[in-house]
Amino acid sequence: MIDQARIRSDFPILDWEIDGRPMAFLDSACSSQKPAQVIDAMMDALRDSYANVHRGAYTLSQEATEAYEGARRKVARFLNAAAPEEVVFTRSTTAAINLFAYGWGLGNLKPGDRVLISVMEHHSNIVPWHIIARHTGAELSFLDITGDYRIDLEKPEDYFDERVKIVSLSGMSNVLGTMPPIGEIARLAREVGAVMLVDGAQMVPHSPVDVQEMGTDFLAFSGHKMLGPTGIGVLWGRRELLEKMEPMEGGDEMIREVRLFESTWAPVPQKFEAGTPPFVEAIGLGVAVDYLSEIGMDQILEHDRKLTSYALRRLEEVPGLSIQGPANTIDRGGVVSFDIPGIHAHDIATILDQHGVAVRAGHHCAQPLMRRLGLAAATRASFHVYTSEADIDALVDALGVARRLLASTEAVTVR
Amino acid sequence: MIDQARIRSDFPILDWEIDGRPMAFLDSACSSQKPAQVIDAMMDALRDSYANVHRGAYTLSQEATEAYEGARRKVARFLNAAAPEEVVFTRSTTAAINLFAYGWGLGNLKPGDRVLISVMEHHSNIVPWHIIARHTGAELSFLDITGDYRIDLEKPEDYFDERVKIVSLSGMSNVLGTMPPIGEIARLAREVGAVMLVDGAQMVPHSPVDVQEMGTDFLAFSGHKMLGPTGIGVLWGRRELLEKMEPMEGGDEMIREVRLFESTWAPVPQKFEAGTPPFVEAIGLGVAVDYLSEIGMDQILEHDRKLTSYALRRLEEVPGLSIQGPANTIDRGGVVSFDIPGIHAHDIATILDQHGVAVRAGHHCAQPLMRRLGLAAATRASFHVYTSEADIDALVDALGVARRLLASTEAVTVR
Amino acid sequence: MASLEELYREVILDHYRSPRNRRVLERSNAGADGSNPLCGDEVRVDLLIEAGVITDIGVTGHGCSISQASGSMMGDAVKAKALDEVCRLTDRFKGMMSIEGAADPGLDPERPGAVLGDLEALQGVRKFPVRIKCADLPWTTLEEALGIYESG
Amino acid sequence: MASLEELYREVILDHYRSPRNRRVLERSNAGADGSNPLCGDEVRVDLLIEAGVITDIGVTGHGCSISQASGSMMGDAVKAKALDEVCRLTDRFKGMMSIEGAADPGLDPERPGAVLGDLEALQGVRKFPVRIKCADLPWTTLEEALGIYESG
Ligand SMILES: Cc1ncc(COP(=O)(O)O)c(C=O)c1O
Ligand SMILES: Cc1ncc(COP(=O)(O)O)c(C=O)c1O
Repeated sequence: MIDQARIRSDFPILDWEIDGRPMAFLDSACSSQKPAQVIDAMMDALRDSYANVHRGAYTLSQEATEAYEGARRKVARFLNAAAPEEVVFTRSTTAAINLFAYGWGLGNLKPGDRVLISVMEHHSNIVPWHIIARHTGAELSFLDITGDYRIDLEKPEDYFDERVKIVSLSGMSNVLGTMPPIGEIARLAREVGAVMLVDGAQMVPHSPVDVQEMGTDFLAFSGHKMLGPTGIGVLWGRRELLEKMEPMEGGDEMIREVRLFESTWAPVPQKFEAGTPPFVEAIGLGVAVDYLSEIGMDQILEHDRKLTSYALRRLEEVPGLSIQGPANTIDRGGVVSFDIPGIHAHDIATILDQHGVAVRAGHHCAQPLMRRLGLAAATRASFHVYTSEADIDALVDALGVARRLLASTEAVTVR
Repeated sequence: MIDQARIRSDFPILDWEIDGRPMAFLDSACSSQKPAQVIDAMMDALRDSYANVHRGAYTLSQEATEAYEGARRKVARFLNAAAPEEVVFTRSTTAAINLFAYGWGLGNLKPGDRVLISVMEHHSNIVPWHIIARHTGAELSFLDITGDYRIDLEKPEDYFDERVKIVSLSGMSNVLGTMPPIGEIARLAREVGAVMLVDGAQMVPHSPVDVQEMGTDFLAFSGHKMLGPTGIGVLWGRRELLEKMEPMEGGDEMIREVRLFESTWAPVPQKFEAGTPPFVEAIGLGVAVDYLSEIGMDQILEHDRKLTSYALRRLEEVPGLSIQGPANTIDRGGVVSFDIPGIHAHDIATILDQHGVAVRAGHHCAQPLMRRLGLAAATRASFHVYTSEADIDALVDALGVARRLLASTEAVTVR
Repeated sequence: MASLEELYREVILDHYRSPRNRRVLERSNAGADGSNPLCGDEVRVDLLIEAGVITDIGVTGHGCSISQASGSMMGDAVKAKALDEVCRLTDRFKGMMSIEGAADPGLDPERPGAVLGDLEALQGVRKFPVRIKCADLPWTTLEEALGIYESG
Repeated sequence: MASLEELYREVILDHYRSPRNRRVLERSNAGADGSNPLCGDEVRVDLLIEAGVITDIGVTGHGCSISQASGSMMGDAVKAKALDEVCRLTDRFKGMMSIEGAADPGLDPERPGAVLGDLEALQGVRKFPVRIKCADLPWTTLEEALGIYESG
């Protein structure tokens, strides 16, 4: 059990009242709030000990470098990576997936090769592959979902063959909450000789991760969804693969030697970190990781599960409402998407907002999935460690208002 | 005249004492300190009104979006850009140059085409071109420097011909301080039909910029060198060229529509901003721009010039010391690199550090320039608006100690 | 903070529940598709233009109450109007929906002969900036249809 | 904060000003180049190895006082030593230079028969973490030269 009162006191924004009601922030899957510890650490880094990293021979710069590399070690420990050098700091999940797509895909993929993703991917794990496919002539293929919103692995041979060179899959869908069996998929990928990336944007903030056990070769995630700052993300990769991978960006820090007409690369991870890195943000992420670890990722997973279970139960009370995502909490994270026929998601979001309930409405950066589900838009409530059952109660109450205001018992008539 | 006492009070770190001596921070060209205003704005954005941008239909997210787009408008005004849409937020200068190199170069360059840069470029404006040259078969060519450390434009026809498709040049050298005649070079570029980028990493933080007057097509710079945060940079481009340019990274935010096998792009600037942007950092940069504008960029240029003049004069007093860079302050910014034969830059930096003087020593991310100058390493002192003459006095005093400790009157003997 | 009643006025809900002009035209000589990728709203506008007058209009698609109501009202407002009048109406509407438009006294719905009629009920949307695009969508699509018609 | 006297001990400055073994060998059968891209230090180590013993060594290049002094001392320390002894010496030196090495009591320079001799004067570098790489550079290059020799 987590000590939620104590946790909530680290997030002053949660005490805010909107029109006299306390805010129910239910959009953590989009971006989480940040505890005071993270904000304070960044502020200290900017105010009291600021200097660039990896550059100066003076004390301040040395200390900044130590703090930056310390954050790398923290993230490595958080993931149980074999070494800190396996942690590459990027701007975000999106930047990490693009780095992998360019660094691994641009040089290795040939016409006829396949990149296997799924229909439930976030745009950030689809569009980079469109770009790389256009550059290389490789093709995309898609794992489908089942009727109960799981990845369809009934006939793996339909998807996995030696044409597949890269498998890139979300560890947790940001719409459905589905957490696919990564270990099994990694095994299938390995059998056909494909390299695998997990888009951990939703998974890493919400469940324990052990990259040495998971089976994947690469893992991408963002700081801002896991109580950390914006502007920072991570690409973890197995060292021997990172060493083979090409850099995407050129610039300082990532070089060993620069001559007029050619340059050689620094060892990993610097090879992938061109220019001044977002090191204040990395320091903030390090503190977020400390914060999460102190609570315990297993506790957070359990907390999410309880809330999801409560939300599924309470939402059932709303007439007409249907859930997009597994109906139970097995291999399912804390995002709950739903649809009320006759009331558009955008109207729901506006009405909820007026009642201090922040949710997201739209296609959730997953247009192919929405098309697959036959929906133009859905509403999504998502949680993190500070979310309480009271937040979900506020959601259900406000949905009642939305129904009274907008749901018409008469069918829509055409004049 | 700037009110330096007031300005310095916004930078609490400058009051710090190291071993009883006030710190003289002379590494602003590497990364500047940040005023309390910038830090406070970021903390507010993280603590009191945090939500992701361009996504939510709720008030908090709407406000965050407004703050992010407000920062874009501020930067556009600061540059006198024709429209805010010409401002693309990136991670850094390095990321901005890579975006241009990939976005413009990858699709347009062919074998035999040339990218013209100069021997005084920072690695971040060399290495991206090595990578793009390898991908496209294009070649690099280099503007040389003269004996007085200026760009050699004696015979422009030696460099500019119709093979040149891209000109990419630093607006101010981070080693020499040299500010090349951008207008003239832009005219030469235009005459041969080349597209031009200015690496403004050093120029934009230190002098007034009017992109509509400058003549260049693109301009790259970083927040962290202009009193702003890490993790944020800008690529400004003429709208019609940005509209023709390809995106580098794929992901959410930069799309109009995503289908299984193809996607279409959002209008500029979103087309180039895949995924959750570093929006808290952009807000911080917006405040830095306000801060700089309030002082006045012409005032800052003048302040730098006075300090540079003072530094050149005081450094002359150090026996044996030679300056790398123009001997006067005409078209020259506030970075002063020097060399004392017989004392290695790294030793100088350590000794200075012990006296509370922070300078940079090494190749300054410009190995080709150092090779051109016949130097293995140099020491660099660099300024910003908070730098005072007392800082330069501290530098000269500490150099005296270094000489007493390390300079041997006997030539180095070989036993 | 704005109140929901300002946004969801009765006349808007009425148009939303019972949209006018919601049909595909059998005979049409202009048309365009519009969409708001952020929220997934989609709209199709078909026009029949005869002798410089919009003689018939069909507005189909799907979306939130605001975009649907706006499309429904737009159909009523532009039908049987000459193209130059439609153009003025569009400008007037967009002006009303822009944040700055707030000061336009000609938009008082109580004012006799208010030119926008029912449409003025959409003024409340201005207080919900994320929703302005929803109200604008049918109009932007109408403009595009007219643009194509005129240039073709 | 550490004091400069700990870093720039007299023996170090002496080696820096008058480097030993600073020559290109006429006869050599092993060698390697090393560099520290951060500060531009470069070093070249040439070896003559006969019957498992380093019978001659040349250390050239350029760099800061620490890397130069470290290279000069290293030449003195490994000359006429058997390869396995050189290997132990290298480990000992690197151990001394690592932050954790601080506790090794065998490194007391006052201690009779301290194995590292002059080299122990470099202990002060440990308090200046950015400079540790400078001290290590000649040794890393020596290790590389021996690695190439043994694998070739
Ligand atoms: C599953 C998934 N992948 C990728 C992303 C992109 O993350 P970011 O915007 O931080 O790059 C998100 C976040 O929206 C996500 O939910
Ligand atoms: C001239 C110049 N260009 C580019 C850069 C790279 O800037 P950043 O490290 O912020 O990407 C620098 C900064 O060191 C610079 O001085």
